[in-house]
Amino acid sequence: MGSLFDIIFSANFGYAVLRVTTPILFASLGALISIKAGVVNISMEGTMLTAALAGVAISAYTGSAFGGLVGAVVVGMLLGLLLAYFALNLKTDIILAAIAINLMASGGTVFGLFVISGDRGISSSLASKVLPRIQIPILHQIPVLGPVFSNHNVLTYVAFISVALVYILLYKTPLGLRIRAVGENAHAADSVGISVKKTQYIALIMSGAFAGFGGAFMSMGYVSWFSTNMIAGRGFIALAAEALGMGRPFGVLLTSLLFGSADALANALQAFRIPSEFVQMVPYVVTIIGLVVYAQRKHSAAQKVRQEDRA
Amino acid sequence: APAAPAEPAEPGAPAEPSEDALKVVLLLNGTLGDRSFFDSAHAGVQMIEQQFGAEVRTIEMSYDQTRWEPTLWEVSEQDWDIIILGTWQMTEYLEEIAQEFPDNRYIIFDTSVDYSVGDLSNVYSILYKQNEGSFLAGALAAKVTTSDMELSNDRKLIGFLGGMDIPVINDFLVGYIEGALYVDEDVSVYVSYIGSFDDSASGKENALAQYNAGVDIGFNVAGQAGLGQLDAAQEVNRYAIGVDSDQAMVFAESDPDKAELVLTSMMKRVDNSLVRAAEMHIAGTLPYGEAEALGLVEEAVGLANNDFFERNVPAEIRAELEELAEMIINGDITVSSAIGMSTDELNQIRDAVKP
Amino acid sequence: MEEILAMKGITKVYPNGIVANKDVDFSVRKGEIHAIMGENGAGKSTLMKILFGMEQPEKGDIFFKGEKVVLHSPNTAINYGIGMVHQHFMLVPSLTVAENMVLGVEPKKSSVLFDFEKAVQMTEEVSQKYNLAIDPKAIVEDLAVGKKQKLEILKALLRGAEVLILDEPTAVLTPQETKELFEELINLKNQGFTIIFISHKLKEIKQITDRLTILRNGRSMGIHETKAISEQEISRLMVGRDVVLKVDKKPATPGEVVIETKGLSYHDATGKPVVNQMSFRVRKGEIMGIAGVEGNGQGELVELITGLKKPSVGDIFIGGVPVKDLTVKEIRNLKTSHIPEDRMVYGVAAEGTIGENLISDRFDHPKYNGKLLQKVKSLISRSEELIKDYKVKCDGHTQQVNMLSGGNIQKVVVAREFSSDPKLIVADQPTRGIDVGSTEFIRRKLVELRDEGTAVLLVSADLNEVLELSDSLMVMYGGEIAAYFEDASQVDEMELGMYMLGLKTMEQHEMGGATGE
Amino acid sequence: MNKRVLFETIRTLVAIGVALLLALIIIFSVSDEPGYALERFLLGPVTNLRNFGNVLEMAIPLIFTGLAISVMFMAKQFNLGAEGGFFFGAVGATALVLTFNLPPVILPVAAIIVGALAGGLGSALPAVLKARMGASELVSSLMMNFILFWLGLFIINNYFRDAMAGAMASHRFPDAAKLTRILPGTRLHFGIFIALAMVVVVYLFLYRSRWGYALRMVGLNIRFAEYSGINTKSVILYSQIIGGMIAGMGGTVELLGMYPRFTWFQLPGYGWDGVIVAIMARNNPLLVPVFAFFLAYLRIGADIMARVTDVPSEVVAIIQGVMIMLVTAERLLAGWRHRMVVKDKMKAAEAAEVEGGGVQHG
Ligand SMILES: Nc1ncnc2c1ncn2[C@@H]1O[C@H](COP(=O)(O)OP(=O)(O)OP(=O)(O)O)[C@@H](O)[C@H]1O
Ligand SMILES: Nc1ncnc2c1ncn2[C@@H]1O[C@H](COP(=O)(O)OP(=O)(O)OP(=O)(O)O)[C@@H](O)[C@H]1O
Ligand SMILES: [Mg+2]
Ligand SMILES: [Mg+2]
Repeated sequence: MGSLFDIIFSANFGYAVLRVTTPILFASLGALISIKAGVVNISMEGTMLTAALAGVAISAYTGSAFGGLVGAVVVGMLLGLLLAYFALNLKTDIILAAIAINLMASGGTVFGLFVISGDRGISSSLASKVLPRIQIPILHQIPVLGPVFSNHNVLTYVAFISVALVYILLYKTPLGLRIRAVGENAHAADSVGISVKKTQYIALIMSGAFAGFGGAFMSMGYVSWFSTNMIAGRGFIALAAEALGMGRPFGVLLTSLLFGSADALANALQAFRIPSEFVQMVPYVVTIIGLVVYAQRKHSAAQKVRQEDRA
Repeated sequence: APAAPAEPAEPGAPAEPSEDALKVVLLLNGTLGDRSFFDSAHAGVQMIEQQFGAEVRTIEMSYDQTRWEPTLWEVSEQDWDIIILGTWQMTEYLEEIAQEFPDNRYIIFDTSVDYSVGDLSNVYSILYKQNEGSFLAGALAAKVTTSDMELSNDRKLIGFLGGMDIPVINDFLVGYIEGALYVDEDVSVYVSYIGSFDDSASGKENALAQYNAGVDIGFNVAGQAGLGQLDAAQEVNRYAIGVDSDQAMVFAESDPDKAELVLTSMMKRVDNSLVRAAEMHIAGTLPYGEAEALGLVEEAVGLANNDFFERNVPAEIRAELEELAEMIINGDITVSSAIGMSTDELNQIRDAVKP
Repeated sequence: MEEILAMKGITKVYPNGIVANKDVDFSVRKGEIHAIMGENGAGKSTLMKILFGMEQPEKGDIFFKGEKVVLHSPNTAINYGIGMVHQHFMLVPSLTVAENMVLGVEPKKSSVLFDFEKAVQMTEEVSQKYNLAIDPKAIVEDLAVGKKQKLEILKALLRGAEVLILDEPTAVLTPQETKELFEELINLKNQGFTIIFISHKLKEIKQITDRLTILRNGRSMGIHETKAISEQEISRLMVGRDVVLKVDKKPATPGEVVIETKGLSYHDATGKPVVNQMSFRVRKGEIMGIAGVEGNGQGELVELITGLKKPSVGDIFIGGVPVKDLTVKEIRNLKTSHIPEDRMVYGVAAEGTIGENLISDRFDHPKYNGKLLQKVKSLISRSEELIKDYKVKCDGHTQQVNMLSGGNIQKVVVAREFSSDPKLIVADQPTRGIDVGSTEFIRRKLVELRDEGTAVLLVSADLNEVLELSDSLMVMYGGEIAAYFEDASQVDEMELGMYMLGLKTMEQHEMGGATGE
Repeated sequence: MNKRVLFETIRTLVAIGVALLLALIIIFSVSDEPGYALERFLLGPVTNLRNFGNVLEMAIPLIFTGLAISVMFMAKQFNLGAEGGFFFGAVGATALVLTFNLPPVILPVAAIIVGALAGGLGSALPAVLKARMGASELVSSLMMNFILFWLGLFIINNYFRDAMAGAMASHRFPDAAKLTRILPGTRLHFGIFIALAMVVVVYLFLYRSRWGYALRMVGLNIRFAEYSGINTKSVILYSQIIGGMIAGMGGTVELLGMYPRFTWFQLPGYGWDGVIVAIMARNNPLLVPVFAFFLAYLRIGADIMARVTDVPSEVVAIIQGVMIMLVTAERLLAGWRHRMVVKDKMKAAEAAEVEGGGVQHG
């Protein structure tokens, strides 16, 4: 067995990093949008889980992977809507409402799975579909790059493209302008006739949609089934990634990749007989280190943010 | 159509009490539909229902520890002939409660109560020699990786994918390693622990890491998370060995290609062992107050002998496995167990086969 | 002239039960400048917020050009051509001027994208049309207050307002800026705009308004022709008694130096000096005023003295003790009090009770603490004393501060800071946005303390205040001392203005010894 | 004020009513015996002593984590580390009771102290990072939860594991370590008194001590606190560390009161429940036990229903979620309340009219 070095610089490792990053990236982009609008959505975990089930169920029912994806995203948006309704209309503390949603998701999905398939653990009895992988024509031939960047699940590409889309949304569209205005000074937005509530509704629904994509990837791309608690904390990791991302789409991209790498690294480390408990810690330790580094350069970062906001 | 959940009953007593019928209740400290352990136990009581016309009920206590003891109390107060429960987590509750209800009869599987703590003459414990079964799994893996089967490479490297670094799991590991080494001294084993029994994505990720490192056959012992290995196997076209239940069957109809790659599964036949127990109970020969370790002899553990096994594993290998099984049964081979092993001993074993 | 809009029998009760307006009748004529006056918490802002659709009245009707209208959101108000410049600016700091301008009416390009260039262009157009110069690409948080105000007015105009509501626009402006603003307002008036103007400053009201409405305790005290009513009358209607704004103070008897700074400088994050080489002294029993346009380093100077910021260069001595490296606490222990510029940000914990806010500087004093627990009784009785002494209008020490109007909030701050028998008081904008009654009260207190031998460093953008209270006076411009006057009574307003705007700067020798060189 | 209390009560009742209605609908859709199921759900916990005991047992850890979170949130420190603190506290306690054999009473007391220290240690890092360089405590505490979990497992696995046990488990605790059961027929243990004592202590700390005052002011407006001369950094530190310590105590008490040995190979989840309790109690220590009991009752009732009827236990999670969200929905009935306020304010206004006094703050 080769040294850790060979493993990390193998194409397989790079490929794995992108795959591991995908669900986290989706969720942290969702979190980013909601936070920009001044409403924190920490129900990513539960939303992804529910969407993952919806995707499997609907794809099995419609016999179409795409149908499943749409279903997952719609369900994600619905949960965003639910959160928005309680937080914005009924004024339930948004953190609490989100935790409640996570709670409902963990139980509700098991129940849902049972009703749909008669199983409580895994949806393998459903003939659910998997989203296709995509070979990128020329890139595919190129030695190192090909194996790393080509032949990923379609949603992996969607995730990375979404970073740019979210950037454009937030900084190049009227809606983005409003979202940022609402998040920064709701009174000001209100005083020029922007409906704060409406804007935050939109933001939360969008964040739900991203969680939906993340969930769909988990159950229709990463693995080919839904199983209970399959999100296993990725929704929370994503919150960390968002917080580390300096509130900027590309920052979030970097921090998500940081996580992905740390996670893949942990798997690689298994080959060397380090106590497994410590291997499991790696991603979290890396995050905290990242957090410290970021915190120290926060100031300069903050100014960069301003520059870009000007653009 | 979904199988109806455990059928309702009045509180306090089971449905229409009939004198002669044997009343059996099964407590699961988890839920049905795990396609494995608990389902197997449930299947067991259903066989009991058919074979002995018993009246049975299964109660799912879910994975929330706080619910287990109260439920056991409640059930103990009702009138059942046999109360079946399982897993080590339940032992200490049973040790306490069984003494409160001397007239009840308890069967606990996959663990043993500590008979020294008091009068537990009404408890029968079933242990499974998972290490014996795993020995065969390890032997198979070693055979396959050294064979010229189409998907096996020439590296002598096999994989073990555990849920967590804990004794039960390691009991499988120890047997697996011994089995592999018995077949070929210089086989090395790539051991990974997922760190979860739920996260099948991470299970897949770890399995892929193993396969990419040259593993051509792996053994997963991680519940649902372990199923990720089957997905990985399909993705890189390598072999896998399932655990607890016949994992090939999990995908047999929904995804046959995947099932093809699951050469076999090391099964704990909870169902068999429960039926056996019920039979002896009726015959009055069940040794309450004792623990029995059931292994290959009692067909309580063993490799799943299904079409995939037949079709994909060469006849001679299967024959050799038969022999090994025999040798274990008549004691020519004794497989050591991780239960009772110190962490250091364990590490020595693991490091010895480290790739 | 016909009435362009009228409010009849308006009653507003806030969720917390405060009755902000009660059966208020109000109306303005097209093309007039109409003042609304009243004490803090009289209900001015609320009435205007209702007119702008931000708050919904419990009772009452609103008529626009004779027809009854319902203003359920700022949007509807905007569509009727009503625009409002809020007392607390309604701007998004991190965005550019142009972006703030078009917020809510964003121009699009290729139907989805935000057209920044167009926004800039639109901004330039209006600002030229009404000659209110402003840089569309500047970031709002970098703008001076005066500019921010222009921006707010432009925002309203861009949205086609013909009725302009200005809530205390001059509270933060220099005389020059105020003068400029008034010219702009007159000019708008002549173009047929109708302007509603809230202010606490009688002089201004007399100067530019045609008519005025007075509110007291949420009720209207009637509409009056400005010419026809005297300042005395106005304040009587507002406060319910005569108010003498002139604080009669006997000449100061300065004692030894209480605070001295030597070559004090502070560089901001970008490294540019915000406070530059400042050396001055304030003596016992003396009020030294610091005049200057906001953002010329006064804020930082105050924070340096009170320990909230650490100087980059130079020294500060309070009572002879070098305080450069002391904590806020240690500096306060040298008997320094501080009235912060922005009461809502530094002065109080708005959701805290009045009682909690009154003890924040002494909560850990042995006098109020046992071994483990606080002596709650003595704390409470102390709070109640202060509430009484400083006439804080409230229903007890357990009331939340954010339910008080600004004037009373300021009294809470003042009560706390003045009651720790300070040797030095650093008072930053002590009466901003405060009604005549409270203003009078606070100024009296300052003078009293001076006479008892406290040294006072008074920073204020309100020139009348500076001129009236100061014994000696200093002008800050660009973080430096632009002028120093041994005797404040000899200074004239317009000349000060020149220094404040940096049109003039004194030579060292002109400043005389007192700055400590 | 009284009116507010009255209103709050009505609102809560209505909320619970609506939630139950939804629960009933859900139950109807999955059960053949909905009436009975609901009856079990609502009354199950009080129908026999053991069930009621279960409610109280479960309330204990919720009180601890609820208090822990309250202290941290009161200072606006969004540290979600109660989860890890609770777990690691239990690990610490395990280490102690399995290493030193002290006499009864002393042993559990020592264990609780060690548990508290362990828990405090867990939240110390996020606290320091926050105080030192303003690093988000939310993120670091979330990460710490996982780190503490694995660290704890490592410690148990390598130093205190019972090799003979069929699963990951420490050795049995000596009887001296156990907290005595106080109510025969239930598992209710002495921990309930410790929990209630902590409620009082935390209340006194927050509302009667100078440190608590400083903590609350930092929470209300940190710039105001700084301006007033309060050492905000130290508040940031001790608020989180104390929070972690309370969580650690909770873990210890739960472990010694309910378990014969350490067997957790998952985070027990009380940290999140603590957030729920704290938010419901609006960080008021005196309300924490109330909502801890509420949540515990909800769960036990649900378990009983799932146990004796055909309602699957998972449905319960949904019902709980709905309940929690509705009960804390502030705006529920806001319109009605506003009308109520307006009405008697107007009266007050008229009255004041007569004496011509100030009315706005009536
Ligand atoms: N959003 C609000 N919620 C509750 N009470 C409020 C609110 N806004 C204002 N009030 C109360 O209503 C009363 C009137 O407030 P308003 O802002 O109209 O006074 P004002 O005349 O603008 O005073 P100032 O001169 O300080 O601006 C005050 O007592 C204030 O405390
Ligand atoms: N949500 C609120 N609840 C209670 N009181 C409030 C609220 N919002 C504002 N107030 C109080 O009402 C007063 C008037 O409200 P407004 O929002 O107009 O502030 P303001 O009049 O500008 O205050 P200031 O007098 O300081 O300028 C404020 O001073 C504030 O103390
Ligand atoms: Mg106002
Ligand atoms: Mg004001």
